[in-house]
Amino acid sequence: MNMRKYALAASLAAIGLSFTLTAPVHAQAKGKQAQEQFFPVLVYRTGAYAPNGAPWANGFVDYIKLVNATGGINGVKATFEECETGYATDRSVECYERLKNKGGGATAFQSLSTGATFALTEKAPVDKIPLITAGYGRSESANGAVFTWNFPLLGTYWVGADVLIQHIAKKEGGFDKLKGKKISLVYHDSPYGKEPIPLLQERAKMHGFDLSLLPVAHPGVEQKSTWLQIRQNRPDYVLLWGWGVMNSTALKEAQATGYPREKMYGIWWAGAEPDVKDVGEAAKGYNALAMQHGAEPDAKVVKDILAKLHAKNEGTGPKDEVGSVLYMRGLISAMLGVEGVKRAQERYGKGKTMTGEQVRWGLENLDLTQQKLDAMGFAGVMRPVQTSCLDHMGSSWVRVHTWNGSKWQFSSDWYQADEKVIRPMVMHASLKYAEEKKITPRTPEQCKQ
Amino acid sequence: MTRQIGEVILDLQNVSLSFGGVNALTDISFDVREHEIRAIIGPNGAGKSSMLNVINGVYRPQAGEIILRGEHFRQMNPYKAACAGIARTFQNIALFKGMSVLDNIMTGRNLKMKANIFQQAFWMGAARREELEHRAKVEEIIDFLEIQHIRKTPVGRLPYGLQKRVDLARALAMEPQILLLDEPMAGMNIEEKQDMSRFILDVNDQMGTTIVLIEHDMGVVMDVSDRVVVLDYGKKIGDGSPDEVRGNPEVISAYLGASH
Amino acid sequence: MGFFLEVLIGGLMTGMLYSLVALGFVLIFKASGVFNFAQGAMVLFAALAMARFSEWIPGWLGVENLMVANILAFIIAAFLMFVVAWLIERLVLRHLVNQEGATLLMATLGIAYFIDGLGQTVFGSDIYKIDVGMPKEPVMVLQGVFEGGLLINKEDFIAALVAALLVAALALFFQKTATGRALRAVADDHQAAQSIGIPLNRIWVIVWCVAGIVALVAGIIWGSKLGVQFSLVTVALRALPVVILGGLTSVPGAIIGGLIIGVGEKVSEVYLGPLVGGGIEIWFAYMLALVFLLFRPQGLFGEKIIDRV
Amino acid sequence: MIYRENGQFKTSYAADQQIFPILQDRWAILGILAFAFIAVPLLADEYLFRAILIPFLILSLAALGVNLLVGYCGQITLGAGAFMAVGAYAAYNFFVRVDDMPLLAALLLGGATSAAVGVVFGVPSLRVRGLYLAVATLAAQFFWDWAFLRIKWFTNDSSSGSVSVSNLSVFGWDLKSPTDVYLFCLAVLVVFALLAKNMTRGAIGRQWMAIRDMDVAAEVIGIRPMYAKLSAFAVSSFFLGVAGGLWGFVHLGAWEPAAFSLDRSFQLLFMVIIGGLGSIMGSFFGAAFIVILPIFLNQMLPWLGDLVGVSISTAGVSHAEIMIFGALIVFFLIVEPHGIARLWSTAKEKLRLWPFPH
Repeated sequence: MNMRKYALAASLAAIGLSFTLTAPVHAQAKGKQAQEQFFPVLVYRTGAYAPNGAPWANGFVDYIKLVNATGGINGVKATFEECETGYATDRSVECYERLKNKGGGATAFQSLSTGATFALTEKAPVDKIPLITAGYGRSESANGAVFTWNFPLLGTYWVGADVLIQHIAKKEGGFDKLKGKKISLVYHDSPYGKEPIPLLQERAKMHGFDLSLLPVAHPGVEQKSTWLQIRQNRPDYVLLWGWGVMNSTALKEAQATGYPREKMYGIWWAGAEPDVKDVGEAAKGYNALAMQHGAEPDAKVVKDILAKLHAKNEGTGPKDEVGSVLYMRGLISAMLGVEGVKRAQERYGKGKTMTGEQVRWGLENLDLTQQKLDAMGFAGVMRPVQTSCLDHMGSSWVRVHTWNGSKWQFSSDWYQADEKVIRPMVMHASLKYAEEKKITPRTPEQCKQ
Repeated sequence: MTRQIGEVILDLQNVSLSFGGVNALTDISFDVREHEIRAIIGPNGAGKSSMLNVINGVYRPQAGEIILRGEHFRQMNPYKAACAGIARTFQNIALFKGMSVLDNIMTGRNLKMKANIFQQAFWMGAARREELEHRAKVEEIIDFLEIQHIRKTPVGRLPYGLQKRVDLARALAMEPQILLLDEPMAGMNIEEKQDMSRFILDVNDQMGTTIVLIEHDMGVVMDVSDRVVVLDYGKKIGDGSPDEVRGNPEVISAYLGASH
Repeated sequence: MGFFLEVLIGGLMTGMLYSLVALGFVLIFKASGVFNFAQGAMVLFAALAMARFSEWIPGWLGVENLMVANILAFIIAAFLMFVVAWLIERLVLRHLVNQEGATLLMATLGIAYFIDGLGQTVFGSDIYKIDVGMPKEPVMVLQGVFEGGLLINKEDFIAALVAALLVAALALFFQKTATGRALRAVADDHQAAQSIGIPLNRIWVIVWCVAGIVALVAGIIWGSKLGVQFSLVTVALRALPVVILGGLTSVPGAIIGGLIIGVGEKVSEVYLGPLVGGGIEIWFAYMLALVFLLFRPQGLFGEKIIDRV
Repeated sequence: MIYRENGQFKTSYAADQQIFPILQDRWAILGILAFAFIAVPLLADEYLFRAILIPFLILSLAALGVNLLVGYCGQITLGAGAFMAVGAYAAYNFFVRVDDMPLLAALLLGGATSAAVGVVFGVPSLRVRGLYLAVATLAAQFFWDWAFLRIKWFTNDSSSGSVSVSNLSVFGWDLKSPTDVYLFCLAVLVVFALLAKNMTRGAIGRQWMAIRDMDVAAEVIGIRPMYAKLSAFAVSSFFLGVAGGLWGFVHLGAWEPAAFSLDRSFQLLFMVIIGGLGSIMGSFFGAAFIVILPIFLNQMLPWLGDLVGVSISTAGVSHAEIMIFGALIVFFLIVEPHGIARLWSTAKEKLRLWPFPH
């Protein structure tokens, strides 16, 4: 027993030592090295949402590697470090604090969870680091006048919800046909899942359809009562705002209660391979949003990655995952960060390391034309993104894709969100936020500086 | 003997208690007078401890009543009993194992401490004053029972005999009018028993405390008690002075029957 | 009316599945007084093992037949659960005899963390599939009686059946075999059992093994229903109210408790949920159990504790 | 030789009842406080403050609250996170709905609200014991998780259900820099630790411990179980509520109910059990252990991997992290089930007798 006590004391001492150790380890990394651009990567490769988090992270990292393999950002080497958050807000904050000063200062953070987005939104302005939430995050942060450091590039949940309603209206033959229709929203009971509700309520008022809200508690493995309610109400459409295992469970329950998958529409987080993979044939006909891109195995950038990285065994994840929906989302997220740096370099000096503040200018003045995108290998993957100081979203190009039993296939043309619906909501919510935080929104003049 | 045996202070009438059909006590009546030492004896399983548990409300009898200083109760509850000045010790020591001797005895002063939780949290005013006053009182008891040296020891580490003494000290700290002692000398050697007997007599004598005592050692019972009640299988089979009880044939047969 | 029946049946079948997980809790608590929070982790681990081995085996052995692969995977997974159970007993519980309930609870939480990490390290943290050929499409019955018929989920039905069979088998095991009798003796009184020569450690290993098998069956059923991935551990949280409602020490309690909780959950969510915005079933289950507890603090079938002083 | 109490005679009960009756302890504590208040702000960098020290201080406060309930009063709870959430959301509502509400007042009111809720959810403890109670407290956890998501009033009608605060100041002191936040949390913690110590060495603490050790005997000497248990729930929830408020306000800045999930409750229970049940000191040890260990493992493993020339993937690191974490918990419980605090006091006793072994 005595021996054990000593072992215990020793391990305790080690823990105490770690206190002193973590600081220097960290301090060392601070040493600024020439011409490197550091990209922190918050990931979750473990826990309940790992199946979705891992491909995202792999795509992100692969793109950074690809950038380096092709000469860096105008000669500046892109560095990165992953930090595991387990989808927990406090771990995300820890990761943020750990990485924000590393490698000469973080370029931009991508929070990858709504909870972390909210927490980091409060911290980013203090540290002057942009926060990119490509396709997720808080919808009102599209207003760059108030949310100076947030960049919900490519679209928000409100964009997603808006397009889904547009698509349904089109199927029905016009918005006037929506009157009296029943639409159910099955959502992840968290800020993420609740994000589309205001927009859907707005649209319901406009078109007179009947919206019913069915929350599913985290992580969503038990949905029998939800689907019993759907069976009872027999809604005309079901919108699925799920995440992780909740999506596949929803599809299985839909099968078990005989609800037609063709009538189900998911947000893009609910429209990736892990959501349908183990449902397989039974998910056939299920539709989901593809915000800009879907699964893109044929894109040039994907082929580049396969040729330049995976062929040399330098790829990050499994090879067959490259080009899948969430992988592409990670890849494009990284690309947006890199493009922000490139744009900043145009103003502040090519071949230099950009600070967070400079990158913010870059992200705010992004102008990814179709030509540029095509040249980078994103032909057919993406449509143009153009941001401004007041518009931090940059685009709202969306398609719908459908699971054919073995892969995702596009089943609609491009949509754009209706500015007339979204803009007032964004303004209202962001100004409310500004009022709470005592932020004076930037004027167009200030933007020019 | 300076003490004066007074009026009936506690009177139990026709008390019956059962647990899910098993009768623990059947129609028992007896009284306790002020300042006396009243013993309850009987073979194992006679219902002696149950009797004490009824008096201070740990068990709730199905029938009968308890008259305490002229006040009638269908049943007691422990808190009410404590407020009414009834203290007790336990057969299988029920000390607070995680606390020191001092703290254990201090809990006995609980009812007398009036400071509210905020005063205690800030250790101000009444709380601080009370803590000191009652500490002084507790030290008196510690002196009285001769346990000064173990004051700060966690009770879990004490030998059995001392634990019994701390148990008594805690009960005394309540300054009770009626003290219920459940086999205070069980498992002790002769010397410890002598000490304990002395303490009991002193308490009764100096503080005028009425004592109800369960004890197996007949010698002790006959020596210290004023009156004895005898239970067997939950029924009362004898009641009276030690001498009367000793001569009671039913009691003799119960004891003979029990031991042979 | 038809719909109410559907809710009721749905609740009963879900409840049966909860019972299956609850059973794991009860077995271990009964025999060793340990409230095993690692049960959820064991379910996940077992399911992961089953899913991965059934995926790997055809490659390793060249077995084409899904059935054979599944059976082999089941055997290997079961063996693995035995090893896990043995290790837990050997390395952890044996050293924690006579500790307080809270300490044991924490220790099992520690084990849960370990198994979670181990399972994901060895088997991966993606989403995997168990295909034991469960029918997925629903059937309609009694179409003449109710409008639109009564929908029965075949998969749940078979799962409930398997659960019921397992319970029956366990009951037989406890009643009829010598080991079962020894187990019951240990559950009643550790010291007494030891004094008549029942080796406690061996009994505990056996109980943990049985709990491991229960976890495996639960893992296969839930896994084939939901897909095998990390969230399976949360199934254990849904089973907790079942255990306290039914009583920590009662096997029938786990069954009846499961049925009550299952029905309570579904009925409350479907009929009460819409009034308050939905999503109430999980706390409703706990509240339901709590209300039961207020009337019977030892659970529906738990043993009553009488204070002796 | 240095750690001796020879020659220190107590001449009054007041002197004997001090929090630290031994002179050297008093000096040590003064030293630690001076170090924490003066030296740490000079030495620590931002990462240490924001990622380690501030969470450590806040979770220590929460662990203290849990320890009062679990360690001192013997009522196991798995719903501690819920009371943090109640405190945080209540403080938020006071803060944004009442004009010019000072931060400190909002936090204390949040604590008070949490205390009231704690009393309500403590009621089952009057009937239900031990593990049954532990599981029953989960009802509080799941109920409040749900309530803060569903009832819009609690989140000031925010569309997503997530809330945030900013522009914090206490008596004109802006809590902007990490040092400020650290000092504020430290001050709050010191005050609360003192309150906790006072309560546990006073009459109310003895009532709690009496209930914990032997509730029937406690009742017999006139302790009302209802009062003792519910006051423990109230005080514990108050501590948790204030800690929750701090966690939301000064650590996260913006939060959703998931910040106070079941995992948080488990984490807090871990802290008090590893640290030492029924020990104020233990709460700090436990919080330090549980806060630092995962972060330490997470940073150390890749570094160790580099040493031996293996690069470990992020997933590998986190899986290893939770495995080692779990294993260490079990190891600790086996070696010292009474927690680090017991180890500490054993060491102190040895030191007291040193160099004599007995």
